Amino acid sequence: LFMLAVQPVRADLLDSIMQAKKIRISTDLAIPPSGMMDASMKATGSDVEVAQLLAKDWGLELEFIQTTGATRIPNVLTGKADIIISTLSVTAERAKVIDFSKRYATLQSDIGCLKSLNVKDWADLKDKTVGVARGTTQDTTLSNMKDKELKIARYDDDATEVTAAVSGQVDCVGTSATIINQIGVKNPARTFESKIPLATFDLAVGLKKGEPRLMEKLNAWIAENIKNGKLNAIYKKFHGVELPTDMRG
Amino acid sequence: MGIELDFPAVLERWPSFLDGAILTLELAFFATVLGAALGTLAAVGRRSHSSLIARACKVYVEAIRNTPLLVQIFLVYFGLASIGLKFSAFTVAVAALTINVGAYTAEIMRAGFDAIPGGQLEAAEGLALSRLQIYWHIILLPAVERVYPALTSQFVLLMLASSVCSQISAEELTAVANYIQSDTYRAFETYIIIAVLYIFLSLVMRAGFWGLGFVLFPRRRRLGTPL
Amino acid sequence: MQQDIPSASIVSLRDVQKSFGSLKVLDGVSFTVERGEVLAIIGRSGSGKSTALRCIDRFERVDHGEIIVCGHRVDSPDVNLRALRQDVGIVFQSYNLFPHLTIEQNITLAPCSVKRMALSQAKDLARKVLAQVGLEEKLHAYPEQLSGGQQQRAAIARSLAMQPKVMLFDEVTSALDPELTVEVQKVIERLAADGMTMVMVTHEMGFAKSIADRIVFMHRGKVHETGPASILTSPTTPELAQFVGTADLKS
Amino acid sequence: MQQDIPSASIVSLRDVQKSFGSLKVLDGVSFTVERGEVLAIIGRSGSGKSTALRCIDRFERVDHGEIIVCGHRVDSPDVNLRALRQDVGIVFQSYNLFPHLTIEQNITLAPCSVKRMALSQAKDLARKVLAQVGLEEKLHAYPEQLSGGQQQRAAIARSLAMQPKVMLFDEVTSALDPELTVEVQKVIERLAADGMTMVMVTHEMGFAKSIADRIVFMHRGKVHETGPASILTSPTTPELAQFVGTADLKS
Amino acid sequence: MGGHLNINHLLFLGHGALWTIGLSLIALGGGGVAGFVIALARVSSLKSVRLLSAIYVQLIQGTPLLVILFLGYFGLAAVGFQLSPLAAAGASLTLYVAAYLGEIWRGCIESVPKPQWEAAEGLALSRTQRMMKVILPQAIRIATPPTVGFMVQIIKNTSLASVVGFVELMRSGQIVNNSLFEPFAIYAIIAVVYFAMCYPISLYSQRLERRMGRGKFNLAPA
Ligand SMILES: Nc1ncnc2c1ncn2[C@@H]1O[C@H](COP(=O)(O)OP(=O)(O)OP(=O)(O)O)[C@@H](O)[C@H]1O
Ligand SMILES: Nc1ncnc2c1ncn2[C@@H]1O[C@H](COP(=O)(O)OP(=O)(O)OP(=O)(O)O)[C@@H](O)[C@H]1O
Ligand SMILES: [Mg+2]
Ligand SMILES: [Mg+2]
Repeated sequence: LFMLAVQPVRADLLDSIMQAKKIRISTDLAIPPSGMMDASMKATGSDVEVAQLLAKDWGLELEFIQTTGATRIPNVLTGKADIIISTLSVTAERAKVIDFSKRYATLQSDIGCLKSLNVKDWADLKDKTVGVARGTTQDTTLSNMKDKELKIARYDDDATEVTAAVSGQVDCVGTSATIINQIGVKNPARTFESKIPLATFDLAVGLKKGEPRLMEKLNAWIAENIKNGKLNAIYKKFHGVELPTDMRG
Repeated sequence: MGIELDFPAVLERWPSFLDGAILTLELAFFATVLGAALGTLAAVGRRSHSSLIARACKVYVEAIRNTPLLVQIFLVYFGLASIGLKFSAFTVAVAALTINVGAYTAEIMRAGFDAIPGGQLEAAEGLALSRLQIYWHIILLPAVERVYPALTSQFVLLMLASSVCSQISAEELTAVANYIQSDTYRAFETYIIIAVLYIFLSLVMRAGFWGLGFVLFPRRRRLGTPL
Repeated sequence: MQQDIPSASIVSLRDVQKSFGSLKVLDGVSFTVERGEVLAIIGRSGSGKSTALRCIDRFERVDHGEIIVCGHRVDSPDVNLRALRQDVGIVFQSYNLFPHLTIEQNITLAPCSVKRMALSQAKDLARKVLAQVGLEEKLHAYPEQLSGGQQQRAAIARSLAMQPKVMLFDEVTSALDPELTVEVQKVIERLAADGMTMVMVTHEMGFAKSIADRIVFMHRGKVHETGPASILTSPTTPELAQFVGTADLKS
Repeated sequence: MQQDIPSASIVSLRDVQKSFGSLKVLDGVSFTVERGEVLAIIGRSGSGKSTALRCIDRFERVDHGEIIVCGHRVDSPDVNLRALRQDVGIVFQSYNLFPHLTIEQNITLAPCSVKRMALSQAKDLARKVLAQVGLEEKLHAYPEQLSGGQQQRAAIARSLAMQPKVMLFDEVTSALDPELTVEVQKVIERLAADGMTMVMVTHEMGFAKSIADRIVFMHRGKVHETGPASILTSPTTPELAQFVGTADLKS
Repeated sequence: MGGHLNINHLLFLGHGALWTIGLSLIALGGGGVAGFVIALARVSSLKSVRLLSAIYVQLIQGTPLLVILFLGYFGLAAVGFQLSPLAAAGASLTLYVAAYLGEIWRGCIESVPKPQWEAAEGLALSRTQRMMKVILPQAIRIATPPTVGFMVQIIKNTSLASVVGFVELMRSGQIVNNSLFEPFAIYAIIAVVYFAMCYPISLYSQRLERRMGRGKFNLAPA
């Protein structure tokens, strides 16, 4: 095995955050409705509010490290950000590289298609093209369904995928229900609806491996805000649906 | 603890990298062939006696050369779909790359045309060659020979630039890399690997163009003038 | 587009006028060239020699006057240019061989493309005309591999391959050094001996004297004096006398 | 790096050989130039004249043989090039003035940079050498504002400003028309009269005859005949006879 | 999300455009200096220096800028150099631009006619003197049009700096689009803004080229 270890030499991350009185959170602000800009170009979205809540509870100043899908992880690995709150779904493969906190939300994904399209089950999707955001867990899940004979069109992010659906490049998408509904809002002539449930993923806060104290504090904070219902409220505000019952506080 | 690079974890996906590299080469190949043709036409068009054609060609060249490829790709991809034309991502990618490299080719070819001495044209006219024959034998072929190095560099740049086609769901090398790195979260390994692959691809392309030039330009070969 | 004009001359200019912008370069030029004749045009730099020659092959359009070449009305707007140029061969000071083609390809290009001659036949022809100018062994060389004199001879061979009825030469030796000049002059002398009709602009008085049947001396866009080669030794106008004087002085 | 070699000659070549690839351009060339002597090298194009001259100033390295110039062992790999070139001035056919500098700057550049001369002193020097070539009034002109002959004279002045012990000229007039040629020749004649040691490659037989103390006739990379200027009128080898003959024929 | 294009969006785009200009200037400044060194190295009399610089140019020209930026920002951080996004983007763009400008300028230096080099040599000027006083002043004139032309490429390529977190023009367009989903309108605006930045430069470079084409040195005698 070819391994290259690069110097650690850093104080405990939690201490340095508290000392700086500032937390740097890696968030992609171009993936609505988790991270986006409102009409006055202020950051908003469910992940943004979660991050804001966390900073407030811990009494820290908040700095968003703007990132793209591809650079969310390198940002924390190289210490340019402290944690990631940016629709990270938990998989075993990814857990080899970074640590995940307990889940703070879940993501229900469906296959959504043009309303007029007659799709009831997987068989109807044969030879249809499904748009997904590249490398997301939806993408991985669909890619592994080799027997289903789907065609997958991968876009760099959800927004491009939605744009493709709005403009008519694809008639089916694999993404969250919120986004599926959004397509019809942008173009009433092309209203999409959820047709087949895909999977439910856990979303968690990502951090560098080997920071047990920070992890502990994060998990405690998540447990508390699940119990008091704040995380559920944020989720509902942006996604229009509630979290699973055991997470509603 | 620091960062550990684990190349085998990423390299085990070599079939995907290979597919991506092949698609990148295919994109580059088709866009090069079609773009060379389009660019040559545009360069000829700029010398047209009809000022309408000449101006249209100029607008095309300037509009493309002064805007980023990514914007052009989005406009073609979403624009075509908005008016109800649906093509595969590959088709759209080739079309957008062709339009892009065509403009650069046109500009390079124009310089080649301009460098043909006037005396050559008069000599050809004096031999009773037709306009078309003059264009082919006396203008086009020598111009291509003259600007061949610039053209080949442009086509290698095109291959590198084709990485933005990942944005419209073409599964070329960068798309594959993005998929693998978000699946494994091993970004460094992935990016280092595709850097090496791109360097390799550009060397392959240069070698290919060198060989092509060797066949196409017997004079260079005979006189040992480097391409 | 051979036209029915009763004229024994192969080339005839009548009152030809031509201006570039406000500069009158040809101001009523008239002369004729008969079959088999060698005409030398001499004159100071800027007197309009090249322009007159270029008008004959329609590289310039005249403003006024009549030019008939091998029966083609060259002054008419609808002269068939390609037919004209099959009858006229022209060679310039700068040889203008096509650099990307071998000498053989340079020569066969026009016969194959214009006359639709078979390649094998054109290659035979190439060998023949190259022999005429003494360059058989350079068939497969590229122009840049040849000396200036050789390039100029190859350019002459290229023109000959179209079997023109008249050849025009514009200072074909003036870019060459003395030895090479002699080389090319010999080739032209041989063509003259073979009966080719020729019009040549030249600065070499000795050569003009030895080869030309007739001399046209141009001065300020006009034919100032014309006559047999002997006018060079006994000029009748002071301008020609002066011109011949300085030309001698140079050499 | 003046070395202790017992030789009165300023330039001496002994059995110099030089090839470009498989082409042997110099095939055992020997000659010497004494102080104050003017040597003219003549010969056909390609006979190796320029190459011989360029070897003297070490623009080409010889394959074999010995070259000593003002005491510098030019053939040795570790000759001090800059010292050599301070002793030798060279002027080419293409004048090679620096187009971005005025004539004055062209001339003062080397004395200031190489000899660390004060600018004011260098400017005086520039005026002096320009006077030598009759160009005082062009001090502040740019090269492109000068005629060919003037440019060539300025190039000579630029070399003179380094106060060389020997001057090399390579066909310095062959790009000029007759009038300008005379201009430049006069400048060189004056230098000769002032006792400058000179080696010149030239095509102008008349000039060589009138100015050279000794003639070297090169043929196929060898010194074929050498002697005083009179050998031009009574050559002993048939090659020189033929060369002089054709050279006469041209003019 | 949703809504219509409003003044805030346009301000946001304008802010992105400013970053595009800033990054371009940094890239040009850094790349210019480094490119100059590369150009000199490419014509060095030392074979090893020539070889090393040639390898450098080949490597950079064979790698997409996106990858260079990524490795420059995160790669350097991974081995212990924490650079701000600005410094990292500046460094990466500098490396990239240097390779291309170095190559362009090498061509210009070599296109100064050989006799000029020899004339300078014949005057006993040292190598540095020849370069600084004779060759470079002439090469600079030859180099101006292609250098100005290359600036257009720099401007367009700064769009890739989004990978290190820069919200420049292209990225700000994506962000706006991702909340509005009006791709055609927004990318058309982006195209126009890029065109407005690049076209004047292209035009200027073409004019310079034409002026040079007419040849010579249009120097008014001082
Ligand atoms: N295309 C042109 N446009 C403008 N002026 C021209 C053009 N061609 C020639 N002239 C001018 O016409 C005049 C005559 O030119 P021409 O070339 O016929 O002279 P020439 O007798 O051949 O001289 P030379 O012996 O120098 O070749 C010159 O003053 C020249 O500058
Ligand atoms: N750098 C070079 N590389 C290869 N061949 C060369 C080079 N320089 C000169 N030659 C060849 O060497 C031969 C002699 O050249 P040289 O320039 O010395 O001749 P010359 O006597 O000066 O001729 P001319 O009178 O034409 O100037 C020629 O055949 C020439 O082609
Ligand atoms: Mg003329
Ligand atoms: Mg020579």
